[in-house]
Amino acid sequence: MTDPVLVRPYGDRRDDGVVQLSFVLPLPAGERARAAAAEVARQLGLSGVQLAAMEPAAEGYTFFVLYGRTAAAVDAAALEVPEVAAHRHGFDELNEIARREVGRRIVVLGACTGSDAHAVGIDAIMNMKGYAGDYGLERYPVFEAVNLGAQVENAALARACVERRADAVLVSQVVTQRDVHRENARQLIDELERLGARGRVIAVLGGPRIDHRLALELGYDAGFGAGTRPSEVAGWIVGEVLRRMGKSLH
Amino acid sequence: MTDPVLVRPYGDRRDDGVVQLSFVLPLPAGERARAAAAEVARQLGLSGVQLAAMEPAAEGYTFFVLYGRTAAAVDAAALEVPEVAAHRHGFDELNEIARREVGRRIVVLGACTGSDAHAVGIDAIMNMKGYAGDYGLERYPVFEAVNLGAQVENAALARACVERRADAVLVSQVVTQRDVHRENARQLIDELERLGARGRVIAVLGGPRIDHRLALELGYDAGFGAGTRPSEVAGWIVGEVLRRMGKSLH
Amino acid sequence: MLLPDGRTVPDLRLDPGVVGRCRELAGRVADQVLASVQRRTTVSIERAVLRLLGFHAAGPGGIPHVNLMVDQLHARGLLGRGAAWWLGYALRHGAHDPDRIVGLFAGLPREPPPLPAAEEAALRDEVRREARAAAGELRRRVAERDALKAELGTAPRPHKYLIVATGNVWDDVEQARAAAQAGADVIAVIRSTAQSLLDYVPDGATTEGYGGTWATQENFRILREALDQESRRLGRYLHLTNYSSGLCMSEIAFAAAWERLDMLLNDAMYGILFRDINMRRTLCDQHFSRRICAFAGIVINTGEDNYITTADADEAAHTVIASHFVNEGLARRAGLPDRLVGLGHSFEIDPAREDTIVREVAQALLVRTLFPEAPIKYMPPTKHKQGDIFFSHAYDVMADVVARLTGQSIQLLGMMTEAMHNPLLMDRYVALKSADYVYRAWKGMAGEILFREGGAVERRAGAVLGAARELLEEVARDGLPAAIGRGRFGDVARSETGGKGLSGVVERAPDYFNPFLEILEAP
Amino acid sequence: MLLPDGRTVPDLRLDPGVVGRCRELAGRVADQVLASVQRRTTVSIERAVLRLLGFHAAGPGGIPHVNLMVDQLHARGLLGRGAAWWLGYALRHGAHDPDRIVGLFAGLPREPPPLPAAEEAALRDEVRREARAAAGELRRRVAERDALKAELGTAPRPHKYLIVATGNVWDDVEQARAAAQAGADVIAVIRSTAQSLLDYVPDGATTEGYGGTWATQENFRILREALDQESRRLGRYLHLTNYSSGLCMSEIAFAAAWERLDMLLNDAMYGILFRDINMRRTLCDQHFSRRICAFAGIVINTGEDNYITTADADEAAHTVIASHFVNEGLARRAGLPDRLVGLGHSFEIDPAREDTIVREVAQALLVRTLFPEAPIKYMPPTKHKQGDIFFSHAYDVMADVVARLTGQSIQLLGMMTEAMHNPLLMDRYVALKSADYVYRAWKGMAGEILFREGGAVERRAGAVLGAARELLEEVARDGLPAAIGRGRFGDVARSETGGKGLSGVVERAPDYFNPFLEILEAP
Ligand code: B12
Ligand code: B12
Ligand SMILES: Cc1ncc(COP(=O)(O)O)c(C=O)c1O
Ligand SMILES: Cc1ncc(COP(=O)(O)O)c(C=O)c1O
Repeated sequence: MTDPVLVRPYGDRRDDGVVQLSFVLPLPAGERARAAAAEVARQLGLSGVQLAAMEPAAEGYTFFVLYGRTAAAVDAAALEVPEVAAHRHGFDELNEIARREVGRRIVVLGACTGSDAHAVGIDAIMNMKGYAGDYGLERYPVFEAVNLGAQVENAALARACVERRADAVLVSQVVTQRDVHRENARQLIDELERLGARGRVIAVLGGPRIDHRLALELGYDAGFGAGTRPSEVAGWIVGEVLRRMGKSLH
Repeated sequence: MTDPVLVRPYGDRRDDGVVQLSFVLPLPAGERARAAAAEVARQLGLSGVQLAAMEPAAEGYTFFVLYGRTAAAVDAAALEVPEVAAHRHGFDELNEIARREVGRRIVVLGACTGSDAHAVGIDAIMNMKGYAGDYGLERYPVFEAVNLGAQVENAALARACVERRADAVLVSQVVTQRDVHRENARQLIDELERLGARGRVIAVLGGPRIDHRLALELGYDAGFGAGTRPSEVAGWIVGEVLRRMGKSLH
Repeated sequence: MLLPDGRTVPDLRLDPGVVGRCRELAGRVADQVLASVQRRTTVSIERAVLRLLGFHAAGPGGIPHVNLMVDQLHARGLLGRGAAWWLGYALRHGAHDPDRIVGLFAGLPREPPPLPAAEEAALRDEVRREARAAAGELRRRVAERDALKAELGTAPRPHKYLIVATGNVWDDVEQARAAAQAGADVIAVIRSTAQSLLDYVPDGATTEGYGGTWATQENFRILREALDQESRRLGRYLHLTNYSSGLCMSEIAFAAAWERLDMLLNDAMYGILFRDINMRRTLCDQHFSRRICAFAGIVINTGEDNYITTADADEAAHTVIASHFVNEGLARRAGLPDRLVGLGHSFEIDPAREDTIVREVAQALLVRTLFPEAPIKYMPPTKHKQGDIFFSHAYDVMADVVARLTGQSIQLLGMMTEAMHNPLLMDRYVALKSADYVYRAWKGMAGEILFREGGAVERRAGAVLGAARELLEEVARDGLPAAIGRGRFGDVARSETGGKGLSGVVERAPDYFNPFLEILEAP
Repeated sequence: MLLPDGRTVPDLRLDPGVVGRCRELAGRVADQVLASVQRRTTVSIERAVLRLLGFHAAGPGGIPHVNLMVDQLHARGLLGRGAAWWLGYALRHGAHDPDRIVGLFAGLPREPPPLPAAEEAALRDEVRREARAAAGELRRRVAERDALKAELGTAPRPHKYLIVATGNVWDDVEQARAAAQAGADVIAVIRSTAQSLLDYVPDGATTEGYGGTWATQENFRILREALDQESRRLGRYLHLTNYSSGLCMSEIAFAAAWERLDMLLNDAMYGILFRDINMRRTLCDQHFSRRICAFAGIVINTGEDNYITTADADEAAHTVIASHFVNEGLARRAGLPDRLVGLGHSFEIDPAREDTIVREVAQALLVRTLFPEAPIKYMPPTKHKQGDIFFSHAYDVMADVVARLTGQSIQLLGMMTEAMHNPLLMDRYVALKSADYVYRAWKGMAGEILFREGGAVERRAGAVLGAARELLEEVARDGLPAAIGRGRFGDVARSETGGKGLSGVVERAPDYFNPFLEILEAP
């Protein structure tokens, strides 16, 4: 995409700007609350606001649903979109390329870190049986993949990276309330830096509320979000290892 | 309410400003669409935006659900809230007051006007059997209530108001697409003015997307929205008739 | 019970004596209606005949040629002989293009002298030839539609029926494609608010409707073309439907048949009750429109669901069933086989009440059981919808469950914004995704369930059927007009000579000529 | 089947031989566990004993007094005799306040000389008196709760269970009240992410948890007080629940009992599988915590629903049932009557599959039928939830339907934002409104439905039960630790000596003294 494309939300007719909104205000339902909700919508820059619902959700709390038109318009072509370069290779093909080009097994450690005990996501990426019909990293001959499980402390994980000379570390973060995932994620990078190992390890962050942009911001080399398939991660790691060897994966 | 009360949307914790949003963008799902949705949210002034869903709703169309925090805050006490003065009187009591104070039957015409064929709303207000356990205007001895039904032309309705010396005219407008209700509603007022009768008739507008503010804007004396009960309308009309007689309904 | 499409639904024990009696009574009602219908014609029927004979276009100012022609004949009291006859007359006077024909009609005396017998026969022959040719072309177009349907196949039942109503035909195309891509099987383009009371069919592609898009032949063509394309791309036949209803019922039936639509909303009483259209007018129009549907293999969708948007769904449940029997009787008499009679009903009981599912299931299963061959159309909740879209969505999903459990054939999917506005693109997407989930999740459940003998489901179904029989006794005794006059259907009362469009009803002359009726009525 | 609360659910034919065999095998498993439990105590059990004896507070830095005391004893290898014995020792040495006691413990030698028999007896008598007094006070508090419950009454089943998890106890109060006003019957305050692995119970009112609020006795008190108030205002008893789980299982059970909570999440295996807590530790802790629950009339909620968030719900359905039998066996052996054993299960089959409702109904009805007296807790979908909140809501509503159809006792309401964040105020409102609708709409339906003999529902239930029996045969033969070691539950494998907290397990000395166990175990 290079031509400018100005897009706006589309409800009934092209570019009508229609969006749906819901929220709770700490006010009892009534005309005053209705006016307050309309004012919130106005502050959001909406016009043609239709109040669909105003319901007493509890004493002193009112639930609103509304529709309105926003003037927001985005030049989609002009957006800067950091994307994880996707390499589409089959399982055998990838193993073959890596065996040939890397010439050794790639060591990958995985863990769900800090207080986070959600192992299912990292298991989906790492474990033999894989996810959604896709093999996990443990199944790839080219990877020496070790899944350390959940609630792994960042300091311990950083040490393990050094001890096992890991090429890559895969970190899962699922709990995000009050940005606990940011703290957890950053801590590992700090620990790796403290051990002088950050440069030697490819750091990958994943989880349902993670995206590539956020991962970069937190000091990682790549980020993967909801619905990631193990093969995408495998491909990306091989590509990155090759890149660091001055080669490239086609 | 007179003390200033600054309210903000409330999700998890007081004043967190959390709102939910959904819309469609005319873009295929992907990283670019994700960034475009985030940009729409930014233009709405949201921060801490969490993309809950990005789903291909059709080719070239993506459905988004997201949560974010708005800085919008409303001083609820300072809002100007035009309210339909509510008179709470029982059926017998209201009839008794009106009999005594007005001294004659109040003539009320009702109709759903223009191309609008939705009779159920005006029926709910006018007809004997009423609505939600509340009697309709036809049941009140004090009203001479005539329901003209649906798809009544504005010119014909204005003429009927003059011919029957109507005290009040009740207009229902249900279809609102592309603001057809505004046009329809205004037309009646124009017709009444053309006949020099606007001043003599109390004009009331109602319908699920109507509120008092809108009714005033369209030149009516009052507006009633979704879930209106016949007794509210009856009480208001009697009050307004008395007010015009220089009396008042307590 | 095993349905013809291979699905199983829970058995519902009904008294076959009562069922038989209902059908017999409805047959009597239909016969009475038919007797009166066969004495009359209407401006709309005659315009439809002219449309069939090739006059599809409009003159300057957008007034359709057929209106100009028929109005001239009607003004002169000549319509009783049939517009086709007069067209033949014009042709034999060398008038072929619409303007000339209109001019010729305008010059006719009020009581033209009779033709010589040979000329009369020649005229009729000529028009019959034209009619046969037109019917042949129509048959060819329908066959084309059926071939595409056979080639691509259709989705399993229930077919997901989605409404498109932007008011602008080009946006409709966009939204119809999107709906199809998201899983719709049937696209219904809703027409603009005021159209049903227009005594003409607007012309050409339109972009400015209110609450819907004008139903025009060109709009039909545009949508069908888009859906043909989309059907091929998706490898699944997409149905298109619109409204054969209002003052131009039969003309729209023609336009729809010609443009290869698959279904039409077409009810015996809808226009009478909800548009205050004169009943003689509508009953005539519906018969001719149904003849066209029968010829063109168009499924009709009746409108009983509407009764319980004005009447209470619990109390008026039997009126829906009674009307089904009448609609069936009338449809059969218009030559429609049961497989084209898509009786309509709906999930409309006030959700504030208790045990609504027992009664909704009883009602939906009753309809299914009484009319096993009919492609029943099930409508979602509308009347009690509120603006809380989350609740509204949950409520729709319950209708999806009942539709699936009771083996409905076509399901109109509810919109979470029903109480708000015409559906947005995302509203349809949300509805389709959840309906697909429900269909998948409840797939085999209907075959697992038996309802307790003498239990609440069975009792409710029996009671509704019994009340329908009583109503039908009254209607058969006093006639349909009298029953409508008492507000028996939808709580709306209408008189036989009230309402719009009565002036467009004409007694057929003894020499009434309608070559299409001859073709359509041929066994 | 008629449930004890008067509701009817569809009958499910099961082989009584298989059911009996399952119970017998699970009894054997429970006996094995019990034998090992009865040889040991843990730091948490001993801290709970001290809490029961009145040491509820914390010292400077927030370290609870009971931790300071028990750590001293444990460090010296003295815990095998029981903390109560040492407390008696301290009391008889004139140490009454926590600081003095800790100081005294810190001065104890590793092998203190035996006491004269009379002093030994006097010491035990004194502590027993204290314990009886404390138990009396606890009984009084529980009676107070029960009186309020009896006075106000509770809502009909299923009880609507809503989660509150702001992290800040004051926001929790606000949100709990709001949920109650919107119709919740049970408020569950979720605790902060990391708490289960803390080997102490934090102290006081807290405002800074992650993904939940710290479980502290003061937070319990604050919430219960708010709910008492709200119960009176709404005229309906509101239940409060929290987690007796993690390394402080039994201490939390004590705090909950004291603060008059109504239910506790309490599972035999949850901590082992999902928190990697050592199994010896957890099995000991759960037994003592259940003794407290039995004494205080607290309903336990087991955690089998969690197994199918890591394992596949279709494939692992039988592990849920097998674990129910084991949890039941262990609960009965801890003195819990069936009416306090709230076995947990859930609606978790992948919604992308077909005919999930047949299997969900079979599973839910199987649990209901196997444990008719138990206040079964039904959990909504979580694992396959996605961010599309509209779909998510529809999916939850389906769980509401199954809950209602299968007569569940407590239903945790799903949140449309499950895949996103801890519930917002409006998420709960939306869930409650729809659940109320479903309960109302489907009220009597469960009494109307029979499932086809030999049909899919019956076959599925039979197959799951059969597989559960096979698994129980293995567990009874090889022991629970071996089965867990093979990853039989939740696809998670743990070893008997792995995991956190093993160092807190202590062999009971021959003269182990626990006056509460004596009271709790008294018939
Ligand atoms: C299963 C589950 C649990 C299980 C976890 C079992 C286990 N061993 O993992 C149990 C029941 C134990 C549990 C407990 C809790 N949970 Co939980 N849980 C979930 C649930 C239902 C599903 C998560 C899951 O397994 N998804 C399936 C996997 C396959 O998806 P995924 O994690 O997104 O992973 C994919 C991608 O994200 C990506 N990915 C993930 N990690 C990585 C890493 C890398 C390197 C890469 C490349 C990719 C990648 O690839 C995966 C495959 O596509 C979610 C709700 C939901 N539906 O999301 C809540 C949820 C995550 N839990 C939540 C909470 C709060 C908790 C608790 C803290 C509650 C409490 N206070 O007790 C506890 C404690 C957990 C703890 N200490 O962390 C919240 C988090 C809220 C937030 N945003 O902060 C959620 C969202 C529920 C909610 N709405 O409240 N939970
Ligand atoms: C029933 C119904 C019909 C029935 C109408 C039967 C009849 N005789 O009235 C039928 C099936 C015929 C119908 C047809 C159409 N309908 Co319609 N219909 C509805 C439906 C389902 C319910 C409306 C209703 O009866 N509500 C119950 C009454 C009691 O509520 P109410 O009208 O809000 O009235 C209350 C208050 O508003 C107030 N009130 C109302 N009027 C007045 C007047 C006064 C003076 C006062 C004081 C108070 C007052 O008091 C009443 C009691 O509390 C709504 C969807 C919905 N759930 O809202 C769609 C809806 C109104 N219809 C709609 C449309 C588009 C149509 C059609 C135009 C579709 C088409 N193109 O064919 C047609 C044509 C109708 C026409 N020409 O106007 C749209 C309107 C969209 C919009 N906002 O513009 C809606 C919202 C559905 C949708 N989402 O698409 N419809
Ligand atoms: C049978 C039938 N005809 C017609 C209509 C509405 O169309 P119109 O008012 O445009 O005739 C409906 C409404 O749904 C209907 O059910
Ligand atoms: C039985 C049981 N205990 C405990 C928990 C979670 O709590 P925690 O991890 O704080 O022990 C759960 C989770 O839902 C559970 O089901």
